[in-house]
Amino acid sequence: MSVGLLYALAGAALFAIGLAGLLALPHLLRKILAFNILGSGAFLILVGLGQRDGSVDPVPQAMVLTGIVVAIAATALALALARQLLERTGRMQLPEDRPDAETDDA
Amino acid sequence: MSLAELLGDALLVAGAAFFFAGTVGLLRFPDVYTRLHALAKADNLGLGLIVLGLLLHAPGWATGIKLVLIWLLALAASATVGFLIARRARRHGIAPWRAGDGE
Amino acid sequence: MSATLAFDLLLIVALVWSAARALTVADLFRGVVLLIVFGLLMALAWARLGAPDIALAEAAIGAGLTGALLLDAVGHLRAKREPGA
Amino acid sequence: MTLTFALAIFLLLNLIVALVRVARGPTPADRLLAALLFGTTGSAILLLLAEAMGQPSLLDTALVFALLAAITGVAFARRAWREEAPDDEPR
Repeated sequence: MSVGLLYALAGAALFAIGLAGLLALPHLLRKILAFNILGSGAFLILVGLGQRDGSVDPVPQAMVLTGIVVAIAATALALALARQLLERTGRMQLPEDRPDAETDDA
Repeated sequence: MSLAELLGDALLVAGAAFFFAGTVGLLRFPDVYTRLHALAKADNLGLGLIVLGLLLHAPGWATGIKLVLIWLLALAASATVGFLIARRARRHGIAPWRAGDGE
Repeated sequence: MSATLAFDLLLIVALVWSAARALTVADLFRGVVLLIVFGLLMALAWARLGAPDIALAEAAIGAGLTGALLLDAVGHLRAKREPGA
Repeated sequence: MTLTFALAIFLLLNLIVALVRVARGPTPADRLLAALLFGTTGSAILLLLAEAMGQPSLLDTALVFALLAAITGVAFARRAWREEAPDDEPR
């Protein structure tokens, strides 16, 4: 088993963890953490599979470098939106994630 | 294998031993201040020994200067962060451990 | 070859552990600290994959900048909200 | 070559054990030690990897690690750890 394939498998595991967290956790900040982990898993798969016995493919590396910058831009935007939601509703949860969606008027 | 390389290897192993000492201190010491002490002193000495060992393997002057620069930066960083953590812990009222406190 | 394999396996276990703990710990501050740790471990993984440029970007952006943003958000949340809510 | 790699594995093991200890630590100050840990042990691992893999550009990454340890540590201590009253040990 090559090094790249090993790290690609680890990336798949991280992607699964991030996806599960993104779907299952109600708190918005935790969703953002899960989104970051999911993205890192995807990057690891890209670079890991881009390594063919010794020689390194530079195209996935350039894509991942761009992707890291995009990921932090998305994180910053998500944090700003979450703060706005906190200002307006006083909660850090999406409306559809609340257990008492109808009766709650906070 | 030349004498310089042998000496470099010995220095690398000695550096790793200091890192091990730092980890043991982190695991065994009772409170934040003593753990800070273990981490800051032992690990920076270990890094210094490893830098020295790699200097003896280094191909040229440019690499050597960069290695020393890394060590100086790590020293400055750990001095700053260690001071900040200890001062803030003191302000927050985390009491230092005294002999006979148990644990 | 087996030495490199041991290094990779150790690093991967640490990566998965820190990712899982970052999402499951009760305290948000701890979660953010664990995400920063995760980012720094990712930088080590990039170094291992022979991509020092990505390692640089991940350490500076993925761990440093993201961590600072998230820590700021956690501090804001703490100041805003009464404990326990 | 093999010696540097073996030492890198040993340091990674050290880093992981210390990280588990630091993440479990009772006070926030213990968690701040993670920044210090990566500044020294992380850059030492990168230095050894640079030697073992024959990639001198990894030295720059180690430089960034050491620099980042200072910045994250200061950001931790000054910004995030201000309103942490209930988690602290009593005086």
